[in-house]
Amino acid sequence: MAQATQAPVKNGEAPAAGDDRDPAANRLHGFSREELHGLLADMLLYRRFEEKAEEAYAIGRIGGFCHLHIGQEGLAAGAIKPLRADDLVITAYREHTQAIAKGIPPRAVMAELYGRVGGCSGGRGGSMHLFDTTVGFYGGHGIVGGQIPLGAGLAWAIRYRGGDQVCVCFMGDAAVNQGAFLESLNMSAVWQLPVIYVVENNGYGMGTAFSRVSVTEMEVRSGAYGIPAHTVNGQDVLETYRFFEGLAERVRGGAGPQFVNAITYRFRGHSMSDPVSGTYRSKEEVEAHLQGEDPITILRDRLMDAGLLAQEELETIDAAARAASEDAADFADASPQPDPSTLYDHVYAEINPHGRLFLDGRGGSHG
Amino acid sequence: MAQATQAPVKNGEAPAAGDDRDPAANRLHGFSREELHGLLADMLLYRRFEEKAEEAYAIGRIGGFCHLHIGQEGLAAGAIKPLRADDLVITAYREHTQAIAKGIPPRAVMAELYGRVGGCSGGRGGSMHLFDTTVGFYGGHGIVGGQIPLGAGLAWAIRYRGGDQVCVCFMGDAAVNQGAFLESLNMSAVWQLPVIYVVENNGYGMGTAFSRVSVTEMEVRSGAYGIPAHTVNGQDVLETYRFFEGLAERVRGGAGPQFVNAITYRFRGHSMSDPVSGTYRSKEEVEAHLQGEDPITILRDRLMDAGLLAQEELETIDAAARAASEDAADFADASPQPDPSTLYDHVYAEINPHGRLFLDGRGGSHG
Amino acid sequence: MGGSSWMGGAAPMAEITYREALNAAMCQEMDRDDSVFLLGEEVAEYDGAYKVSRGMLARYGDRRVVDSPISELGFAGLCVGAAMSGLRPICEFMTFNFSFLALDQVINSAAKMLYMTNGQVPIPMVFRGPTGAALQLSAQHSQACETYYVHAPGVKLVTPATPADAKGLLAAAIRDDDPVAVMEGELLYNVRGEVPDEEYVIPLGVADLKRAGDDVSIITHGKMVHVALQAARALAREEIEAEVLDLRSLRPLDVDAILASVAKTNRVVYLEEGWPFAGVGAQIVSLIQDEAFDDLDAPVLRVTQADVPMPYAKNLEQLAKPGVKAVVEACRKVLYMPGTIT
Amino acid sequence: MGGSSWMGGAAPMAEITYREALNAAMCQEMDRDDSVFLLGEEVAEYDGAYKVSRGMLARYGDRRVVDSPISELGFAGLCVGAAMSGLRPICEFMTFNFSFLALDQVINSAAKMLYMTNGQVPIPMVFRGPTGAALQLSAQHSQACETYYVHAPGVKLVTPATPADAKGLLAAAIRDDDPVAVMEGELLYNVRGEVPDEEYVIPLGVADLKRAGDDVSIITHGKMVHVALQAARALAREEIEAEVLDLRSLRPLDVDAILASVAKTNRVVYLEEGWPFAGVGAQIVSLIQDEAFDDLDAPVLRVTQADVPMPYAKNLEQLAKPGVKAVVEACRKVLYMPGTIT
Ligand SMILES: Cc1ncc(C[n+]2csc(CCOP(=O)(O)OP(=O)(O)O)c2C)c(N)n1
Ligand SMILES: Cc1ncc(C[n+]2csc(CCOP(=O)(O)OP(=O)(O)O)c2C)c(N)n1
Ligand SMILES: [Mg+2]
Ligand SMILES: [Mg+2]
Repeated sequence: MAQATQAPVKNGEAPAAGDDRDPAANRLHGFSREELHGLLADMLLYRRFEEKAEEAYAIGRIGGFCHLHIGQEGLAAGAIKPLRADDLVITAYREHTQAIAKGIPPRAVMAELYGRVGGCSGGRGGSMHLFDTTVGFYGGHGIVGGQIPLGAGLAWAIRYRGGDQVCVCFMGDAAVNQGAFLESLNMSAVWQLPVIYVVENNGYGMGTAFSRVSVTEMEVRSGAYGIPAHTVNGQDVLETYRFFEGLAERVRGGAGPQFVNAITYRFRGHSMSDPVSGTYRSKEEVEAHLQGEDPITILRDRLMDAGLLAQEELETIDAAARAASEDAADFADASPQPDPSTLYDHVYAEINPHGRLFLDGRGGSHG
Repeated sequence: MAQATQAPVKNGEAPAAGDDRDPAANRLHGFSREELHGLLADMLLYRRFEEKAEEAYAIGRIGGFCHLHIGQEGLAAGAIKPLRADDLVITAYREHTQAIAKGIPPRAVMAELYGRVGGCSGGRGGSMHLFDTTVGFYGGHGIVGGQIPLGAGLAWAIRYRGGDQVCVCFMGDAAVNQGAFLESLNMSAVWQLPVIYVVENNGYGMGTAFSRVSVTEMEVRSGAYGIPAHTVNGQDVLETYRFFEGLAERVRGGAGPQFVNAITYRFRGHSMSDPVSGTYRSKEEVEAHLQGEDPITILRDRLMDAGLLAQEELETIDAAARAASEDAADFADASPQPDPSTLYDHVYAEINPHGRLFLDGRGGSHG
Repeated sequence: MGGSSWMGGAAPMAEITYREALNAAMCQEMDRDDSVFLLGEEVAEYDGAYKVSRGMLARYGDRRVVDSPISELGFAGLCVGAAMSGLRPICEFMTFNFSFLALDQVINSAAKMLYMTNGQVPIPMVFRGPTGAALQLSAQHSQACETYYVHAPGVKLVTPATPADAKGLLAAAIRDDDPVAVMEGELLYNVRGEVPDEEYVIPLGVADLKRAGDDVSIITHGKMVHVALQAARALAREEIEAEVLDLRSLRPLDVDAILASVAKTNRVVYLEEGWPFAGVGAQIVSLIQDEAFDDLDAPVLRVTQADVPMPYAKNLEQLAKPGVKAVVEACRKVLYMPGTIT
Repeated sequence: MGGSSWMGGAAPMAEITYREALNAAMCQEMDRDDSVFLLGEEVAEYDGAYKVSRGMLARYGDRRVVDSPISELGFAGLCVGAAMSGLRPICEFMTFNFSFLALDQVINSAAKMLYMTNGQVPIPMVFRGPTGAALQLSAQHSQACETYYVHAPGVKLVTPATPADAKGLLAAAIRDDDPVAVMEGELLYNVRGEVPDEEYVIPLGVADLKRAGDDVSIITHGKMVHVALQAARALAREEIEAEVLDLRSLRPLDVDAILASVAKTNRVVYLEEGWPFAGVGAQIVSLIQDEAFDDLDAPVLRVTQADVPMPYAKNLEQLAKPGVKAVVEACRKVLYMPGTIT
């Protein structure tokens, strides 16, 4: 059994959940009713958006690899929503909802999955390579661990320019076994870079439980470089939000690099070709998480318990999420494929006036 | 100031030195007079051998990079001499004395430095690539950290075959910042490989003090993978010997991978072109180590203090070391250069009967 | 055509997939030699990301079929180390795209070891996995990696295109005493073909004439063999008889077969999946102009991936990949046929 | 001859070393643009392993001249990340031999980033350091790395041979908005030559005719330019006038200059330091046969390193390296001169 099923150890910074209801003031965990509805709406959007993507994949509108974040939405909302607009996020290939959380419009994300010009990467990147630098979202990287040094570099640039942004660099639990992890964390510590490394610890790298590829717990992986480790329950979006809110401020204030072990669970297969359960995790295990660990259900129930959410409000929010997802798919569908004449665009930013850049005898106009 | 100057923390396993004299029994630290003279002779040989290499380099007999181990001999003798003949050693490029310690004849080592057929790698490898598999010495690797996964693989093969050998994998302090370190240590822990990783912590990677590229102490680097860490004073050959003797037996018995931080100091420049002091370490720092931390002087003085070594015995031992080094140089000098006709030998172990292996239009007879 | 049997006689054949053929080769070799083991990501409990090692964990146990952490540099190096000690590792890269992380161990350890040790330390191992593009996997997952493995001496490289070649070449690679990269294709795994049931080994360095023809030679390797065959069929409808020479092995390289084909048709198109600059095709062109200059009636043309990273969008991806039309076009061009668009 | 000045006028020149010229280029660019910084092993406090960055820490401080841990993959990736954010890192590899460890970040991040982001994220950075062999550094430290950097589109590659080219090309590389690999040579660092004092930039993609001649073209790049010039002088003694075309930039590639030289001499030898299989020379041969087939009076010959890992022993190393004699031999051969040993 992977560590994702352990009771998450809560970090000292986050106020304990559950005893913080203030119905008189219409608040929970310090969040206003409006904010709480906002977070629920965010997560529902992520969920409906990806369910839509799943459908679109099934009918061949989306191709290639497609890795759903379903089940892990608490982390997209909880870790990214507290950030400033000019903070930076970089991540791996399971990043649809993170992209939306950072501000890429669902339409642009869906159109990217469809490989259309309206996509945030112009249809050239696809599901694994979502980018929009105007909202500080730096991809979308497909080589496991590849984004870790890049995240350190984004943080380096912040420090170089004397800025007070932070860079949040997500990775999967399996990525910590890449050498890039050591090298990046060590450099971040030596240079005290404003970066928060977040492991989305869903317990598995494809079909491999973390406990099969590590004899230690995730928490101890950053200590070798002197980087403080934190564990947070990623299924509790309120706890996660407060935690990242505080942590980002501390990093902004010069606390140096941080390592967060965010406990979560993947409700779908690794990618579209991987069944939800069967080979490496039992039906029962998945079922237990679906029942008890759905970040959306958890928030919904807490809000309802606290009298902060009515059934019809929920339905309205969900309907909006579904509508936005439909709208995104419609937009994507209507967006044209990239113009074939652009095949050689953006291989190089600078087309030098001399010499040939493309050696295939085809990209002639460009080189 | 690098950590090499810290007082080394002694590991629990090694009996404390200094209070173990047993002059009646003619023993020190449990070693017989003969054994003690043997260790002194080994280290003196290493020292004289490399001084001879230094001379040969100065007059152009040796080319390329040449990294001397002078000052670190306590580790070659202390970590390798307690091993069994069928145990394996793999290391980096500062490996002349380690090669001799494992059993490569000084003649074959010197001839390799000279690039002659009598060399242990036939003159093809040079100073950085000494090999003799008949004595279990697996090189001699030039890419910093490159030997770490190889060492894990040698240990893998021991386990695979059900053997009870151990593999000792040396590296410099700077190598622990290579991603290969993480990946190899983690796999070794997951598969419980019989490997001892030894950092020859001389405080510097070329001109960079370890403290400038790490915010943590060396000891904490292996904990991330659950591998026990030990620190040993590599300048005290007796302590070092006893420590490795015990550790190798434990690993042989199934204790799993180990990490040893061996504190030492390099008395020469990084390679022949690097001055001993000036840029990155002061003359005073080096002087202090030469005075107080020379593994040979330390052993000599202890033996003399204990009445276990007479001045003329020392002179005899040293004369033998000098003679063996001279002899090695003479042998090397007399050994011919490789036959030009062998240029294409050993690129491939198997020359397939079909097809061409060499595409330069020259290696025709082979492909 | 197809893989020639080197075992002699009319061996019993079964029609199996390329995936099954690879599996059969590994089992064949693991049965006869305990020093062979398989290590890589998801190869054991998951039966392989592409199910190539299906059933092997059950058959050989976790001593010999081993799931690795996602540590390409480390596990490739570990396999090289095990090979230094005389074992015969099969190191699976989930795809060769990920093996850039391991390239230092491939080149600086595996390729150079035997030479720097003066022949003391052979590296009898296999690096295998799919290379090149599948469908819409985008830039980081769609790269043909041959050049990176063939440039440095010390490594051999084979690229089976059919199930029979997959079995025979992988078996030969495992038996070979040198490091051999076996580059497969995700899009080939489901291809079916006749494969000898019994022990089957195809010597490295023997090209295979997948189709004979007099007019023009399409020389190629790996999954492009199928594109070449399609192009040849299209050309046949225009009464142009193209021959398709599948190199199968890039190192050792069957120079004789190449020269024989050039001598026969005098016109050559080299087709490969990868990029042009310093691609395999560049080498073949150079070889032909060097050793068969006078046999050529036209410059050798190359058909390659467009010189761009692989785009995700379906239409752009199709444009970027070398296709049947481009091959037909190139063949017509080396034949100086009217109507050729230049 | 020599680097052509692109700044116009008769600029004041000083004779400095190649090493100093690289230093001058970095200082020139760091003075005009705060977003340029230098990061690598030993570049700061040690003044560079080969002293290329001498004095730069003192001049620019440790914000802009930064010693890195020995973490090639990590620091190359960190530089790519900084470039994603618009900075202009100069990432020094102590030698390109060590950059195999970083190749994933070079190819999968730096080269492909702009494309997969649809032009949003340029990577305006430089990878620089020595490539190829020095003297007796043995197999792992003596590899010419051009092929690994030139095969994938998305990276540019220059190989300055003279001090003036070193200054002008490195400056251009730093200013260029794409990732540019600048491959130097340890054996070039002490070479002296005239270099303009003032701001000096040589556009990428312009080859330089280092010597004119009518009889045969020696096309080459990097430190082999000096071998080619020696060979040309030797040939001149036999009244053969060889021209030496230094490509200087491999990507972009000055195809016009190549074709002009072929059209003039009709005989070509390509000389490079690296291995033959899928080497740069293979590409140049392919290009010439493709675009100047009819201009050739003989096949293009290639002179390369022997197809073996670099041996340590002095005599074997000399044999393995491409030398003046082999170039002279090849030139005589393409001229069908009597007495040519084949
Ligand atoms: C270097 C590399 N090796 C292998 C792969 C294939 N692969 C893609 S995702 C994945 C598992 C990663 O698991 P994890 O990091 O836990 O992230 P998750 O999928 O759980 O979000 C693997 C092995 C890859 N993309 N890159
Ligand atoms: C991957 C790699 N990067 C850089 C180098 C150049 N280099 C050779 S030795 C060295 C320093 C290594 O220091 P350390 O590991 O402490 O070993 P020591 O020299 O002190 O024995 C460096 C940077 C190299 N050989 N390999
Ligand atoms: Mg995971
Ligand atoms: Mg050191």
